[in-house]
Amino acid sequence: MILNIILKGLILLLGAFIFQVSLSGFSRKVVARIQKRYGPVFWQNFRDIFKFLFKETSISHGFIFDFGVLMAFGGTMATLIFLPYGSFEVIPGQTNFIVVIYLLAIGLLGMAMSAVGSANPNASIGISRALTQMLGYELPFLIVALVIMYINKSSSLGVLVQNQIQNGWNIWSMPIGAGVAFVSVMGMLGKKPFDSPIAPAEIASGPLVEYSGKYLGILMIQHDFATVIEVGLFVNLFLGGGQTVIGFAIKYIVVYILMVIISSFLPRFKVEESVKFFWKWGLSLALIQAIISLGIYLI
Amino acid sequence: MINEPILLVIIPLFSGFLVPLIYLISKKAIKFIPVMAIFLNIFVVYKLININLFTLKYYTIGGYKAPFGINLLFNTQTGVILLGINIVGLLALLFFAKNEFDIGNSFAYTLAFSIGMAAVNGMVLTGDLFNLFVFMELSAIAGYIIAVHKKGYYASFLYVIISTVGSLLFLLGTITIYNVSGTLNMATVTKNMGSLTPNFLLILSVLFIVSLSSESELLPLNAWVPKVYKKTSVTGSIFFASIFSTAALFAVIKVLVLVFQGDYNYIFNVLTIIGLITLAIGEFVAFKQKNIRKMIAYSSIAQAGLIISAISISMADGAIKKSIFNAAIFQLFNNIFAKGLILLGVGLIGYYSYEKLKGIGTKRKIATGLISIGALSIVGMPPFAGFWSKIYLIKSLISNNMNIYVSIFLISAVFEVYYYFRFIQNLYFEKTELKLKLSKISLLSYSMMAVLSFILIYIGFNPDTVMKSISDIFTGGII
Amino acid sequence: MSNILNNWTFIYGPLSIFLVGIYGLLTQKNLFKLIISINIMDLGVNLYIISLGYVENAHAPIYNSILDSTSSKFVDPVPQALVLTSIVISVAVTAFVLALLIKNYKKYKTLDFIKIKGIENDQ
Amino acid sequence: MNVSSLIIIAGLMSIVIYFISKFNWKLGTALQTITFLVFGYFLYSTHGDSQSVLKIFNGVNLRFAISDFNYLFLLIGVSVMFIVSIFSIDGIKKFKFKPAYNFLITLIFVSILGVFGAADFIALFIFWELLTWAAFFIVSMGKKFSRKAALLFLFMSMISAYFLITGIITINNTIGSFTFEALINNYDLLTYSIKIKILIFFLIAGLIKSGIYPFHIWVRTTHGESPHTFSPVLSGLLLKFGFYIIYLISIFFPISYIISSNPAKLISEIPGSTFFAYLGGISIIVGTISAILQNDAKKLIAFSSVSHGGYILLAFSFGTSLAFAGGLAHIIVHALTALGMFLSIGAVYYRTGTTKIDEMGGLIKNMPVTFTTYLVSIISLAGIPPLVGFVSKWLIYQSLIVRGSYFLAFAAFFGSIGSFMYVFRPLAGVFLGQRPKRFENVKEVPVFMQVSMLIVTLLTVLFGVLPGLILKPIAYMQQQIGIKPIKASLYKLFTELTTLDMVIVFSVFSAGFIAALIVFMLFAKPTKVKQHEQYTAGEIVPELQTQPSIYHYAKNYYKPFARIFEKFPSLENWYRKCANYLSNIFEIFEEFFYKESINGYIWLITLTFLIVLFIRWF
Repeated sequence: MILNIILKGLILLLGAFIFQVSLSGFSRKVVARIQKRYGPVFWQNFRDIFKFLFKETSISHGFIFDFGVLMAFGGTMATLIFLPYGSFEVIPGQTNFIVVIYLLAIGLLGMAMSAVGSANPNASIGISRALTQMLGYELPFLIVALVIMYINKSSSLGVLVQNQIQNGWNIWSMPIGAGVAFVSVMGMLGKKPFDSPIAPAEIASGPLVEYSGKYLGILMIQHDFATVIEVGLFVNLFLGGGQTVIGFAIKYIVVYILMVIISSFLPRFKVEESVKFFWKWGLSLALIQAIISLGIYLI
Repeated sequence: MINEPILLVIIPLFSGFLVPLIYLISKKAIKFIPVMAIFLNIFVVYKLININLFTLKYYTIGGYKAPFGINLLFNTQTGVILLGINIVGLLALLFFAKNEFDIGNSFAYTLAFSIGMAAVNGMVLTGDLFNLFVFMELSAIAGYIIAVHKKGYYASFLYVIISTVGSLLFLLGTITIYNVSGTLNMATVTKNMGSLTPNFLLILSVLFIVSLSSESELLPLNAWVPKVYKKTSVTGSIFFASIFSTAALFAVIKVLVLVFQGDYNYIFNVLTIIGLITLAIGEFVAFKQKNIRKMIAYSSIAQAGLIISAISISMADGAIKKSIFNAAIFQLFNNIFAKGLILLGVGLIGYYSYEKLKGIGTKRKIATGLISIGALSIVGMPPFAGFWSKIYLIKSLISNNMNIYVSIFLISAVFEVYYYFRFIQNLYFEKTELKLKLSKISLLSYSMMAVLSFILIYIGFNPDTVMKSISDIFTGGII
Repeated sequence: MSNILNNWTFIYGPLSIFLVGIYGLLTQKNLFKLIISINIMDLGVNLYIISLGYVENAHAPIYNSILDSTSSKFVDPVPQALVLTSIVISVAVTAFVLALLIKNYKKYKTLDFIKIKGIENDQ
Repeated sequence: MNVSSLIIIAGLMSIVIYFISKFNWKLGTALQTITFLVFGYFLYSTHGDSQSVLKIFNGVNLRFAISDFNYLFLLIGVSVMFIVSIFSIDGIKKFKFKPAYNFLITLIFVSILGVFGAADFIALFIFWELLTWAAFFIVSMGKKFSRKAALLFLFMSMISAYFLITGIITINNTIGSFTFEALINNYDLLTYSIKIKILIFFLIAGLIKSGIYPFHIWVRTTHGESPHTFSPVLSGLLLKFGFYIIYLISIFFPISYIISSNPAKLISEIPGSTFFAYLGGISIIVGTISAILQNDAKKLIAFSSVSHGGYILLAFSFGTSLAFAGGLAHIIVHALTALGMFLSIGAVYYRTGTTKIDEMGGLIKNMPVTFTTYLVSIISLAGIPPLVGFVSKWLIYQSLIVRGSYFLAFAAFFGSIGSFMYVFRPLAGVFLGQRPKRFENVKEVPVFMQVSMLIVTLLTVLFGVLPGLILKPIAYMQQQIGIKPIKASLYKLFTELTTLDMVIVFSVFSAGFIAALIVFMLFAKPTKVKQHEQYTAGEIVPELQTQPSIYHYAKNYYKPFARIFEKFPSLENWYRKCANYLSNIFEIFEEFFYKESINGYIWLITLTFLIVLFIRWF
């Protein structure tokens, strides 16, 4: 039983790694095409990651710098376990939404700790922006998620997926909410226009400024895993997950590429602008959606 | 012989007359005469309380029967108040004898204190209106003399003018009452007042309200209080804050209970309002003070307002609501000791402004600690005496559905707590660069403070005993 | 007793004197004049007391043969006793307050209390 | 042992401790610690009912009880005091009034026993007042502005106390007794209007004491300025006094019962319940935003207490069995996290003498234990899974989801996400980043302080992995006081929506961490560099060598966020304006009534005379 779980977990990690890294390589290609460039090959990201990982020199800024990276990476990997992927669940029944959201936070906290532990002000500025922006995008997303959980009377993602397979996808029953969640997920991913925390030209890539070598490699993998979780959450909540892993993957690819395309058209928000944006539009739309859905549910 | 309450007046008065004689022999010894007199007084009060436990007794003077001659009335309530006054008086006079050498004319002060004590005892005891007037004037004259300390001539002058106006109004009222009822005995007067026209009664009651407010520190006539408190000597301040004011308040209460018993709603409503205004304004103004003497002055104004308004609330509907009445008397009783304790302690330290008292707690630990006990008791913190009087007061008011009064009392109490605690805090926790010369405090002085704080703690742990002995209202008829 | 109350002179005479005193207190700035006003008020009150005890065509309340034989009306003795006490007290107070006045004058070099108040507040 | 004998012994011990502390303060504090430990043992071993009567006040019987409804609170109280007392053995070294401090802390211990152990309202009130004045003096011993803070604390506490006593006497007035038992037995005697009255009095008293939104003004200064050994008690325990009152009143007026059995009756019975839940929500939001904008670490934690108080109030007034359990659990959780945060910041203050975040930096190298405590506490505070903070928040969220209260859920989410922002601020500013030169030789705090912090850390992890340790007693307690108990096992959380196995979460997290460690170890070993060797775009920054703190980004950390709230009206300023206005009015009173000339007084007298006459005549 435990061995089974460990095996499944390893398969998941490996699969997610290969899948998301190649997908992000592919998305670079897509962006390049939009910008009328040729773009790198789709396995370019593998090259980058392995190059960084196997670099012989990497610089550590002390214990917390290492520990934070481990916490971020470990936390994100742990979070992956709690998500359903179509029919694939690592630990059956343990797919709680709130656990996922909070475990995800531990990755962010570890990352933040490590970055600030490097004592570079650019990193600190980046973290400050990231945390501020988080208060923006999480709220509308959580409100919409709350509506779904309230209507389905469950906070387990597996149950939510089953209900959608029976009753139809949530994106049809609550389109406004889905839109809000879509934008929120873009914020979570740090895609433009919400990329002020890692703005390369302004603050030298923000949190990542001090990382090099294997640290950078690990953090790139961590970022890819986090992407899987965040987009996977959207797919599970609104697009009915998937009956099979393949179905899940197709929906996932569609959503991800759509996000990449949209973000490649947009400029960058200032951080307080993005918070205001999420509060003004995201929150109000989410609440409108909540009222509408509640009305439909109660009637 | 020893069971006669008139002794309480005679002994101090006699000691006052003895002072000039002794003065011819020894100039220093005179200070101890009133001390001995008050010591005797305490003994007498104690005996009297034991004899007249929970009974009301009228003592006639000079053999004239009650409605015609002067009479004194005594019950446990009176006894307890007298005991309190005399204990604090004894301590104050001891302090005067031992510590206050800087006073220029100790002869006059000694005389004033003895006569003041006699007058005060008389005020608490007497059952006769004109007699009350005489005692009030006597205590006022003693007060004028005490107030002159430290060249406070203007304050004293002000006090004289205001007090005289008050007492003239009182005299006017008394005489009018005599005219309409044919007697000056408080308990008898009320029977003959029924036949009066309402308008006449109105003028009469207003005369009394306004005139009584001078001695009892109520609003229109209490402007002298802060000025006098600020200037007078330590002993003087204790006399004003805990002795004269208590006796005056008790006298006022007695007049209200005995003369205006029955259906006098209007007078009580007016008194309630005046009391409440006095309470609120007293607390609010005390809140702004930075001199401890002035703060206590305004605080005792506020206490007077509280007690008078509580008493008049309790009497507003004809029959006395005993629970409120007793709670008010309990409050009055606690105040004697608490105010005396604080003023004695501050007097021992010798400075009064906040600026100078800063951080004194580290230098005079015991004195400050005992002062804090007094302050904690006044604001009603457990386990000290004031806590219970406050609880009883609120309880009795709520059980009589007087919610508005409760809220006013509590709002002003919040301010009271605030400024007293600010005072204690100032004593302990503020830092100062001032180098003050502090006089040494003798063991006797400490033990005097200890006695007062012991009383406060004792009452705090035995609220029921005190409450029982206090809840003996003197509402008898004629003998 | 009510017939006495209805007797205008006995009420309003002393009352007007009393009011003169009040007027003095309300308007005068000089300490000495204030004392005088207080004394005028005293006078008013004393007159009032004594007039209340008055009975028309009555004898002095002295126990002698005339009173004994006629057993007619006599003046109420109590107000007379009271007024004596009152006068004594007012004399004492006046004496004291005059002494105080002198002290005040020595300290402040003025009797105008507005100036005195200014000096007091400056301290 | 029953509570009344414990109270008497503790009261006597306070005097003993005072004199021993005068002789040797360390010995005194150690004695205090042992006393608290022994008391804790006695309380723990007294399981089940124990009634007792204290007759220290002649003629007034104070009734105490250890029973299911207060057992948990007593234990929390004693444990918090015990942990803080261990911390104090070394922590009060620089205090000016050590004996008095120890004396007052023991008095506070007495009052905690009294308030939580009371089975009688008058006993509760007596010890409540005792606590107020003892706490006032302790707060006054603190930092520079602590005097003002203490006065504000006193002012608010007195308002609260007077509301409480009014409520208590109103109860007594109706049922003729002060005991809890009488109230429960005679519940039917209370009419509707009296019920509402009592409820409002008690709730306002509780809300002020627990620092909920419109009354939260005292929390910031009081927590921020009080001595660093007392702030944890203030936040961990004294705020909980308010919730204890709310909790009591919701037992006696079975709000939760009414809600769970008949929601429609709620509207007729308790109209304010939803209102108070919303107040809790507002409190969460205000507390969070204010905490984010603070620069003083202690004030930041103070506002976090306001926000977490909001959670507790929300849970209590929400009223379902789940929420109620969540509220109770959150009391324990917040006591622990507040202890951890305040103790670690107190330890920092002990060594550096400041609590301003932007003045410090990089202290992790000097104070690893303190850092660990802080880290674990904030993870718990933010409600991240393997630690205890998650448990209570989970319960509260579940109940919110079940009821679908969007605004409240929004507030709860806001507080939860905002907490990342504010807890990270001291972490970054104090422990991480560039270390100023003057703190280079700072040492870790002495051993007793470390021990107390480690205890907190261990408890936080232990309760997180095995939430049953706190949920089982809560469930038992709910059963005893007549609320539907929640389901609880040692390491599983059950709700209507789902079940969660905390051991699985913990082991998955550990597995993830180990996997990460393996990946990390697989590759080449990194080279360690000094703190001032930084990426500076190829430029050499000489100041970085001599004055590293200029490279430390801690001032105005959330400036973009602060810009959003620049034009927001501040309640505190409004209160201050009102206070100034009042103060001016008082001055006018004095001018008018007491600084007049003699003529003026006579005018006043005459006018009073005429007015009184006039009103009656017409």
